[in-house]
Amino acid sequence: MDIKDVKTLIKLVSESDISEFELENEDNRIFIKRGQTEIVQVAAPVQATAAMPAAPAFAAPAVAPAAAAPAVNDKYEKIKSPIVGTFYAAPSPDSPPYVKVGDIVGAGQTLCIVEAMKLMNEIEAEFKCKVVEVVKANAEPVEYGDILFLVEKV
Amino acid sequence: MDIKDVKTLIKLVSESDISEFELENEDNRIFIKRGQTEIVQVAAPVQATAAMPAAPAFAAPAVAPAAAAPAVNDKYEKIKSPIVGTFYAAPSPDSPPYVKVGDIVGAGQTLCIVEAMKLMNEIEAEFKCKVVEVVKANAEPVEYGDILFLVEKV
Amino acid sequence: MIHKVVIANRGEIALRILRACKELGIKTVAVHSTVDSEALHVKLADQSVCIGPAPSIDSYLNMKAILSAAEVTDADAIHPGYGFLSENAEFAEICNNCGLTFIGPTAENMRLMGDKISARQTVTAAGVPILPGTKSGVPSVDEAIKIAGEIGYPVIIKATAGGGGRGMKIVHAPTSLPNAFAAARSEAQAGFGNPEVYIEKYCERPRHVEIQILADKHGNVIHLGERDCSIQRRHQKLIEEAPCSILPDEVRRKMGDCAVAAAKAVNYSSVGTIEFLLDADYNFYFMEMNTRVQVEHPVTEMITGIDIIKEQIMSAAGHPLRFKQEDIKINGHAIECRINAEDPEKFTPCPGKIDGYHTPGGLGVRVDSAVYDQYKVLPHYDSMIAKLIVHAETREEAIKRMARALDEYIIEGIKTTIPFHQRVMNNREFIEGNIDTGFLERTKL
Amino acid sequence: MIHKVVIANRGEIALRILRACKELGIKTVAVHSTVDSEALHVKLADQSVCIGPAPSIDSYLNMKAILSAAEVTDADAIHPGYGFLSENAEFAEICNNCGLTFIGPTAENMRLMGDKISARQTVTAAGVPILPGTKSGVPSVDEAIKIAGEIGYPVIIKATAGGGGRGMKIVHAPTSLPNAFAAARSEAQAGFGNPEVYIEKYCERPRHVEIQILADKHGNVIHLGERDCSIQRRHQKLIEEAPCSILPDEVRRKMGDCAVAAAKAVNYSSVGTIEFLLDADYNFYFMEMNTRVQVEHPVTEMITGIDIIKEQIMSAAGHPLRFKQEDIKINGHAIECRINAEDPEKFTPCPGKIDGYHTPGGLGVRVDSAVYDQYKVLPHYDSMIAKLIVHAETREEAIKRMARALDEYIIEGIKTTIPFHQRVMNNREFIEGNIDTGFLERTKL
Repeated sequence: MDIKDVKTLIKLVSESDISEFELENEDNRIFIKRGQTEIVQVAAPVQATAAMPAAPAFAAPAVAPAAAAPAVNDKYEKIKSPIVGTFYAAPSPDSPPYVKVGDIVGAGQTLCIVEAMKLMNEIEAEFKCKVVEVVKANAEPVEYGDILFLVEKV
Repeated sequence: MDIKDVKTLIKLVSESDISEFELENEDNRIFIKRGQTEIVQVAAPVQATAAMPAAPAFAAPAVAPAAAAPAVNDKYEKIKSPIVGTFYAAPSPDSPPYVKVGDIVGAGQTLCIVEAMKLMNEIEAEFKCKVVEVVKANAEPVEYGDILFLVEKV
Repeated sequence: MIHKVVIANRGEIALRILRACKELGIKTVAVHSTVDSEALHVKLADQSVCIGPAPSIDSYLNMKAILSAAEVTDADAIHPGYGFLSENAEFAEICNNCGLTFIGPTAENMRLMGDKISARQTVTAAGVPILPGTKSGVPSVDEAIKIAGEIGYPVIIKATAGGGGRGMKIVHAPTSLPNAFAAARSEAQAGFGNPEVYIEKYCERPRHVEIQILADKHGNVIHLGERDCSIQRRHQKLIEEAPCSILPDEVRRKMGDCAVAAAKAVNYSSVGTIEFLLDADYNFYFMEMNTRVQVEHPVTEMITGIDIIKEQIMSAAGHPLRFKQEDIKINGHAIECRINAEDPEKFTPCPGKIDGYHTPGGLGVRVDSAVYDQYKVLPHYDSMIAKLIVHAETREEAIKRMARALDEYIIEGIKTTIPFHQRVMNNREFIEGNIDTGFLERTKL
Repeated sequence: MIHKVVIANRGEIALRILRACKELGIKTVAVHSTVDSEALHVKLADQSVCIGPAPSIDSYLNMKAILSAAEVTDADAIHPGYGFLSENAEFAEICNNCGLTFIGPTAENMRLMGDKISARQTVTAAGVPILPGTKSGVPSVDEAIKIAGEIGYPVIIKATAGGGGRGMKIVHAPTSLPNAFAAARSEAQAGFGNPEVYIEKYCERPRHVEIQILADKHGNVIHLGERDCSIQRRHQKLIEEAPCSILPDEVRRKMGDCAVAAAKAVNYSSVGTIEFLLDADYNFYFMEMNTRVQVEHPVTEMITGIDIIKEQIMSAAGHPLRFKQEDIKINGHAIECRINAEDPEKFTPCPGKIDGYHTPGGLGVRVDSAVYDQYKVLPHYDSMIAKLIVHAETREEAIKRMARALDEYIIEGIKTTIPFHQRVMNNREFIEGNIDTGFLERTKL
């Protein structure tokens, strides 16, 4: 069997609906299989689920997704924003922040301001605690329920 | 066997409904397999979700769904309709049926007719067997691949 | 022009507004309650802000939270959708005071048309007919005869303390009035402990027909034809169509003129709807004006080719109307079915997770819905989860198209009113157009 | 009238036909191969018949099986869709001999228009322009100058043995012809071992513009305006729109008249399409006639409001056309994107299981697709899985609407050409309408 024969063979098989073909020699072992079998499996699941892409919460690229944080810090208490607005760590641009990491604050002490509609809403600690993390940056917009501080009851 | 013979072989197999063909020599080992292999995959998960309602295959309410039967009768050989048409158990309305349950039929013996486009296609037994069940009723429409008889090799 | 819109709503209308904004190149901010964070319009918006917990009063009705969301996202306009704050004059006013464009009419428009008595006075002055009647008690049979004569027969006598049809008497001629009056009074006494009755014009088999208004801030007002919303259950619209299949052209023209006159009388400046009651003799009476976009606006969009939400936004941005009345051409027939997450027999709400979802498609089929597969229909809000809208050459073809689209619509995991709509589309009376606001009450589907 | 139709096709066109039948009250029979038993049109049809194994030659191209299916289901008509047997004259003939209405043109129509040479002769006789040229070798430069003078400049000189652009010379004036002719010949000799060249009219930046024809069995022929299908990749249409945005009204009218004349010349009696090449100077040349419904028919439906499949069925049933040419009004602009299960960069097919499916909705959006969540896109057949069609007032608005609809369309588990279409909708050249059949080849998306 020369190259021309092989060429003819390839052409023949290509034009038929044969899926497998075998030919052995001296003297002859031919095997022909029709129909596609394996192609069906091709289905490679690219993505498990996650059908809907999510819109970014706020445009600011610095904002970490609110949902991601809590999982990491389950052992701390979370102080959340009760309103939509802008987070301010200090009473004025020139003042020092109300609290910083490591501070022990008493119940009722102001932790920050969330400004909404020109109204300065003071957010107070509900219990005595130690500030573990200030989650939001100064002047950052916050949503309802966003975590502002991680604290530890003391 | 030269390339011309191979060509003829491929053409033959392509035009037949043979799914696998093997030929060994000196002196002869021939293996022929009929019926589509890829159909097996189609059977696929019956439908986990079943979101889509299925259209009835034919209006005739008497028709049992073809897919249901095989599961019950896995131990028997199935003789399937190679074409769409109308099943006739007998050569004419007045004649007795070609075969009935319990009959032993030889290879090549006519089992029934499937009529399509006024052409009477005789369906023959490919091997010696005993008729276990006549699945279709006389004059019932059949689809491609519908089971016509359940038989037992003897 | 407007650059960024806060969509102060949820569900399909929030998505509807979002789509219009996207096509206009306007940025969108979705505001949502905590339980709505997985909503489709939240996922598709340019930005999203959680404004409060599940109860509407703390989120979608929380003006301060919505305004704060606009502030922190630097939005310059708010679209209120329908329901929630959409007809709250105070909210419209605050928006304007905050320098935000409220995409809707003025607070004054809302106040004038929101109050039933001032609305009736205003439109009457503009020459729009209202349903004649006394509204307050009629003391004597002589007085009753005089009033009925003024109103014109048939009239209906109703108990001022009553409701639900009890003690009502329909009178077709003066001769039967004394007996009916006496009977109504005694039934009112027996039923409600108060014999007082009043008299009103009686509408036989009334239809709910309404006119879509489009107005700008420059005094231009046109209408986009009428909608027939007679298929109602307990005053809740379930199926709407446009145009009204039985309306004579002459009446259509008069009704349109009246609607425009009513809107002009209050210097109306956005989209809105004038609702009329149409009786069997094609007399029509002003009921009320809705000073917002309505759930059923798509049927009008289908037959006019006009994107009502886009026009509303452009109008709010100060653009003059792009159309004159004579530019408006009505094409074919459109029907909308409101698909609710409800038991299709008892109409009890069925919130829960959708498990299997497939929408119909093809020519003339529109789906306005914010749900998707595996979406949880929440118990906190309205049960409407989708609007299926079809458009075709004729009403007959539209009904067939709706029937086939309903057959294709698959929503699994929860009960919906799809089977109810299928029954209506196959009902002979409905197909023949014999509908009025009492249709669902009297019809065995 | 027709009572029951065998739909001799699969995929979206099978569903398209099924929908039209349902709305017309006609019963449907889906025929399918063994691997297509889970197809949507099979599930939605009144009856279904398995006609053979996966290979098309044994199922969708198996005339005998399809005719047997019609016989056993007592159908009285066959709709062939597009592709498969739709342009097989023998099949149309056999259908008629079997007493089945073939929903398409006559076998004679197909034979006349299916053969390129007879088609060119026929339309030329009807006064329709064809691309002038020799098609066979031009022996001498004198001959070449004579021919080019007849054809009119610019002309293109091509190697008869060539292909793929090699050896082609574009000539804009007689003076440059001798040099170009000699160069072309020597390049042809070098490239293909044969110096023979032929001369053809050169089309600069040609557009593919086609006219939709609607005809009945009573000699009535009208057209439904044109479609621009210039966005092609290797002669495969990917995006179609209607109308063609740059066509002057005068040329539009002439092209429409030519298309009707061509159809009348063969006594055409169904829906069909006359394809033209349109050059930069608005000259147009007949390419071929498609004697079937086309993939891109929806864009014409959107701008005319006419259900082409329904009209095709009614025409096949012997009804005269319901429209005259002057009834046809073009409204707005429509675009169709063919969404294929292919890699959006390399266009290699990506069959497999869809795992996550959500279709876009809202005003002016139409989805024609037969796939659903968890459906397996098969490797045996065409890779087109959906057509996304939008309709809007203007081309500009339609592009924006398409962009937002593409953004909403979610198909997971397999790769699709959605990202490709998104890139086109954001391409400045496309937006400005600077398109021709070479657009995709020269454009970096």
